[in-house]
Amino acid sequence: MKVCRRSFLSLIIGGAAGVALSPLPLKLTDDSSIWTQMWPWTPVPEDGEVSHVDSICTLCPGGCGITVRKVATMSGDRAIKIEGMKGHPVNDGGICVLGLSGLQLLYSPTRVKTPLKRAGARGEGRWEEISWDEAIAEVVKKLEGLREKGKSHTVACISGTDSGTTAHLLGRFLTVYGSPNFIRIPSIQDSYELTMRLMQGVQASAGFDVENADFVLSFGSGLIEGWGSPVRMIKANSTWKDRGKVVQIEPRLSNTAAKSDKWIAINPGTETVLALSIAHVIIQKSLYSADFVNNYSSGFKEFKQIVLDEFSPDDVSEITGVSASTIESLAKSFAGASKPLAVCGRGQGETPGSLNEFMAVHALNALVGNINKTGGVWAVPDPDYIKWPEVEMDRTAANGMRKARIDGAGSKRYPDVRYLLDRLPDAINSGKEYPVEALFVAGANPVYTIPDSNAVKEAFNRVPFVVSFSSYMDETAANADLILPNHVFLERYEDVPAPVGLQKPIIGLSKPVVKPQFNTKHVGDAILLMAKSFGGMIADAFPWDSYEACLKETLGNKWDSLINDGFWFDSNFRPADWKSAFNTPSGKFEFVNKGLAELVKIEGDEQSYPLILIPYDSMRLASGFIGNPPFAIKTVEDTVLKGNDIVVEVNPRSARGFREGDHGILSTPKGSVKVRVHHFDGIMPGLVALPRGLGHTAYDEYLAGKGVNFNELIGPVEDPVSGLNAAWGIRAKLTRA
Amino acid sequence: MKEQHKHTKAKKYGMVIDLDKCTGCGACMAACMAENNVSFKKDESDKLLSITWMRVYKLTNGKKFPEADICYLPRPCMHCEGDHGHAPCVSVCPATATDYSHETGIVSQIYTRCFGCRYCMAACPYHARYFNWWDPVWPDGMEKYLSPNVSPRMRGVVEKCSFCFHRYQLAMDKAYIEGRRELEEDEYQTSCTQACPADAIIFGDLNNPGHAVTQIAKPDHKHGGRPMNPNAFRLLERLGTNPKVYYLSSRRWVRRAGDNYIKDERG
Amino acid sequence: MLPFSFEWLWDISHMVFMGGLWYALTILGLGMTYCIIKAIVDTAKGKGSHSH
Amino acid sequence: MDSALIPEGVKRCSFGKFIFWLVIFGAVLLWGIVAMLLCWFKGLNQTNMNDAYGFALWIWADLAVIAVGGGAFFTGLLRYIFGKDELKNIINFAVLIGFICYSSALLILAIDIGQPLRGWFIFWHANVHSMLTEVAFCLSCYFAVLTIEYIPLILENRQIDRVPFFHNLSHNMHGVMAIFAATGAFLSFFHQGSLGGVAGVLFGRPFAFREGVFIWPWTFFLFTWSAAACGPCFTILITWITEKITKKKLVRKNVIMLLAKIAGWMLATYTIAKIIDTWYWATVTAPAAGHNFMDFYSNNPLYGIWILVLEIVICGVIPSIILITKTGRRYSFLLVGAVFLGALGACVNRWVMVLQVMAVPVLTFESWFMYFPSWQEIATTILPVAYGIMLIMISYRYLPIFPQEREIEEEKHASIFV
Repeated sequence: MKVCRRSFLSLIIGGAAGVALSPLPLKLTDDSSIWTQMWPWTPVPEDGEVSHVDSICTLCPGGCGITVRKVATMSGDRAIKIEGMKGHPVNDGGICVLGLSGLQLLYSPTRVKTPLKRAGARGEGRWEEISWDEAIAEVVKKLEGLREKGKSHTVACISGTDSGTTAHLLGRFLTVYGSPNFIRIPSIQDSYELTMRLMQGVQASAGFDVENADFVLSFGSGLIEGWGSPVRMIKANSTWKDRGKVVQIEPRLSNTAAKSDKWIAINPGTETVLALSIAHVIIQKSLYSADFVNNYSSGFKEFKQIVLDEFSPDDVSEITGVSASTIESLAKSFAGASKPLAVCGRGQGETPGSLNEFMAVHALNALVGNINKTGGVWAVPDPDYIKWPEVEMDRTAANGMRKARIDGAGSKRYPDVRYLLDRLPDAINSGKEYPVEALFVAGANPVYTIPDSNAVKEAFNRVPFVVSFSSYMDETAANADLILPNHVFLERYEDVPAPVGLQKPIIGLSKPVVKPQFNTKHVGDAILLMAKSFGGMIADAFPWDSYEACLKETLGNKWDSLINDGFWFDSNFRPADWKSAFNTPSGKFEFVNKGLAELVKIEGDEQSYPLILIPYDSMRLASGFIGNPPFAIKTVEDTVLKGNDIVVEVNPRSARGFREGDHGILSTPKGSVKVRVHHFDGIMPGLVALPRGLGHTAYDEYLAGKGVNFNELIGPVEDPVSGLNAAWGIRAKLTRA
Repeated sequence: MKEQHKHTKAKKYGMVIDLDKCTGCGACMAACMAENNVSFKKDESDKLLSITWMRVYKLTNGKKFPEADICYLPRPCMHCEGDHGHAPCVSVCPATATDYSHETGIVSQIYTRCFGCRYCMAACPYHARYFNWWDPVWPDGMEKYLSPNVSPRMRGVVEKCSFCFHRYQLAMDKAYIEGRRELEEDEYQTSCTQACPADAIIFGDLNNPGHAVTQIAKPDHKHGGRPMNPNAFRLLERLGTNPKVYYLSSRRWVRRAGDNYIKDERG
Repeated sequence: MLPFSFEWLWDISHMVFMGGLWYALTILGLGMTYCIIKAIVDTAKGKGSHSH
Repeated sequence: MDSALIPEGVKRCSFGKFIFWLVIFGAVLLWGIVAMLLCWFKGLNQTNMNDAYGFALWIWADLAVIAVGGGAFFTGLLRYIFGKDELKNIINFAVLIGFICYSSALLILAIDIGQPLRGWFIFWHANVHSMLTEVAFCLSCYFAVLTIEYIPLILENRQIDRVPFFHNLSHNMHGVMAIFAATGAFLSFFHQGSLGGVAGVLFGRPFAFREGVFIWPWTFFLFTWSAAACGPCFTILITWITEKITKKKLVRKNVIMLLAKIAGWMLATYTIAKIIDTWYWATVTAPAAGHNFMDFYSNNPLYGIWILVLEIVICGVIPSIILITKTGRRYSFLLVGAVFLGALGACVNRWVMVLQVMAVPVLTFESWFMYFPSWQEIATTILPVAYGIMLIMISYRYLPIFPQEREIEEEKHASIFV
């Protein structure tokens, strides 16, 4: 027994010693280390031959050129990096956060991979996968039904843009079908177009020759925060560092304000008054361009009268919070600069704003005579390369087209404006007009981007048939009945005319970088299929086999240069000279008077809501129809988003009782939300600033549920002249959580 | 710390970041993430757990409204030269997983060598080094955009900005094939430099008097690379880390925020 | 650790540091070897057996 | 039940009681092991460390246990090299404490690294310029020494000793122990020092950085010195605690007094050196990097100036005075208080040199970094404590750790019967 135990022990000990001295432990140690160096769950990107494709980014209206690096692997082409296109007239190699994150959208798990038909209740998230044939048939059946009942006008279409072939195909379809309700997503483009029409008598977008301006007077525009074509504006800002001055007028120290040469903190909403007071000084001291004012303008006398009577710096300094001396010196430096430029449209310009403000600011440009001049504001005519034959409408269509628009644009009350999407929710909910029976959404995410989210959702719920063309499961798609997923911009052809704010005509071409990853279809092709299904005059209006064929034919001789260079650019373009520039009844620039002094009154009373909530925009937060991809959300600072909490900026003087990072409840007449408080000395006391672009409920776990959507807290305020949304803020209060 | 003697002239790649131009847009951060397969996770709002080789800091001047001012400061790895390559992090790494290259002036990080002791992180005063606390996970399908030039890092190792070293290698390979031994200035640029919409980042060889970085920062190599441009400064210059990233600012408070000063000290 | 790992250099730092290490390891190794061999020899000689 | 294993001539508690306490501490140990496995399998996201706190609780625990485990090398040095023969009566226990401390330190290091399976790269791909490399080499070598010193103790167990081979091995090892001890002292000197060097060389961290001689910053020498001072303090403290628990005298007073006196002088000289170092750092080194001394001790309640007072005055000056004076040593409560403060001082010093280094902002636009460990970190830090207690329990019960125990016991019995 004893011997037995001893030999057993010896065996164990001897064996252990033997194994320990053998190469086995060394081998195992080495192997385990090698294993950690190539853990099977850490991906190893497949290599292959590298190539580059030039294209155009369409994630915002900026129209930047991009160069996409891709690698050809055994398992197919992979796009691996998006870079700015060198030599592109808009961005010359530069690129923004969103553009850089584009591949995360292309390969996003939130993409809609095949046509989907709602299976559960609206917004419940239960879908049935259907084929494209079924999807098209579904839409056509619905539309045919409405048409038979003479309700073709009850179909509406919300589009992110009204330029380019896709938008034109949508619009054309709506026309031959018989609905006047093509609606573009609102922005300051609406206000600038209206300003151009009223003051210069032209249908044109405003282009800004920022590269050549040497004194930029910005009324709250986020010049380097996404206003206009973002990368181009940031580039221009760098040139101003070398030769030029920027004065930023806004109540909060935005990045633009911080980078400007002078930041003038103004009481929010009083920008119009300040602009007119600057005009007062310019006129009173005769600093204006006599040539322009005397020879090419009309209505100056009346304008001068009002401005001199009511807007002296002393009169307005209390309203605006800007001292009289500051106003005077500002006016002098503006008028004294060789190429001054005044711009407006707050932040990224997603809210159209007050028409009076736009006209007051544009009047400043006129006073210094920089209309259609180097370094000034140019009227850029809409691109005219889309020359399709006039549509021939059948009687149903003609009847439908004679109906008034649901949003009131072009009506007697708002005759000059083309689209008024912000009025749509109320038009639907109040039932004052006709009900909307079917709604199409393309290149837009109105459920997220339109103010007063509750009203928007209610309106959507009242529309019996909603079709989304979204590539992603965004808020609008999630609330749709049918999703006809579009290719992502890296998978499709698309002409991209006229980047916003550009002073020269340019057309870019988005190209397929990789083949479609999923069972998606170009919106253009989907429309062609629908039209063909209808037959008759509707089909006749679309004589093309495919979107690509349509695009090629439309672009004609520009196609080759677009394919080779990625863009077509008229670098010799000059705007019309003063003699022929103005199509107003007087043939001159008109200092229009449409109730200049009236300031936009924001919602809420001061008693219950002592603070004012304003939004702010950031290049790191996409607040348009695209939500922030993971890279972009990763760049967001912890003073903007902390965990899932949105952080609001409050001046320490107004944040009594709230320490840095404290939770609070922010309430407005539209709703209340949980926030965290960040003390920021750069914001005017009495204000609360909340970042836009957060609070998504759709998309993936990297974005959904983070923060609050500003649109839940604010509703539109109708501009009395234009009918556009002029709300720049809303009254609010901050209480303990 | 091995000296490598090749036929090429020794480079000292460095960066100049113009803080007057930097708009804080964050493009450099995203460009870096996209180029270098930087991972991301659901919540990135805890910046002490968020891997950002390039991080843009927001500086404030500490004054009250309306005298308050802010400035953005992008912070890549400083690629400190210290004293003859004695960077704070390089000399402390026990496993020689990080190295100062005398050929390029770049501080490298070998992920398969690193065993995650994090001593280098303790040594780096710039917080330029990041640890992989988690396994990197890309959502289903998204791993398709990963670049084959940069290997994704496994959990448990330290990573940091490499000045896009793989781009240097690719450019050198190309040059060699073409029979050249030297690179042109524009042949090797980092991803952030290329992306910056404000052209605020300039990258090049500080040893080459023809390169823009040298002309702007005017480094005084006799005095540890101190910039001779009065608007230029480096972060924590007094520590003797000898960083190769220079900043430009016309605002005094910004330049002063680059280093620590004892009370009443001028600087 | 060994002269054939690639980061090895025949410089003063390596010689001093690794010299010290191998010196210490040698002492420990030889010391233990001595004790064990002597114990085997002693045991073979019959030392250490308790009489009870 | 296990009486055959218990050394001859001494009394031990009942087996049941022994097992009961073993189970209690075993449960704590198990808790630590669960946490350890979580860290190994799920990664270091289980901790509250972050990119500002690459070094945190664990590194502190490491440095602290090695500092207080310094009793082994210093007592060994005194006994074998300086010929303080009385210390043979406490050396076994010092070795045991050292063994526990060092094995704990190695375990914590193995948990602390992000890639434990590659931990051996520190040896294989060693960077000889890194203080941590020096630590790793000397630490593992010295742990080998401690094991060698601990083995004869195990072999002296009544049953093992019966095996002639083990008896002879133990005898032979005793014979050459002086050589091992000398090697150990050499190794220990370097790794205690290089642990100090770990913080001292961080020239990017003005709170930690110290000038020095050759490649070694002053902290190198201060750490060795403080380990030599506080290690014996900790040995005395644990001996006292063991005596209180076992309710008997295990080491004669003269042995304790001698060790306490030496520790006292070490502590006193260390404290003076530390004061000079702090003074020079506060007035020359730190200001050169642009830091006011008080910058390091403001902004938050944890890292106030009190921590410096605690470290230097309360845990340095006061115990030094007690230990170097005969009167101080004579009163048991003063002595125990002093050795407790001495050991605490080393722990506070290590805390400051690890965690406060991480907490202090260096970039002007960053602020203080605060950190609180996760339960996994706490559990894995308590794990060694439970393990240590269990190993002491087992060793005390079955091994002749205290050579004087039997003598003292016999005298006590004799005095009763006389």
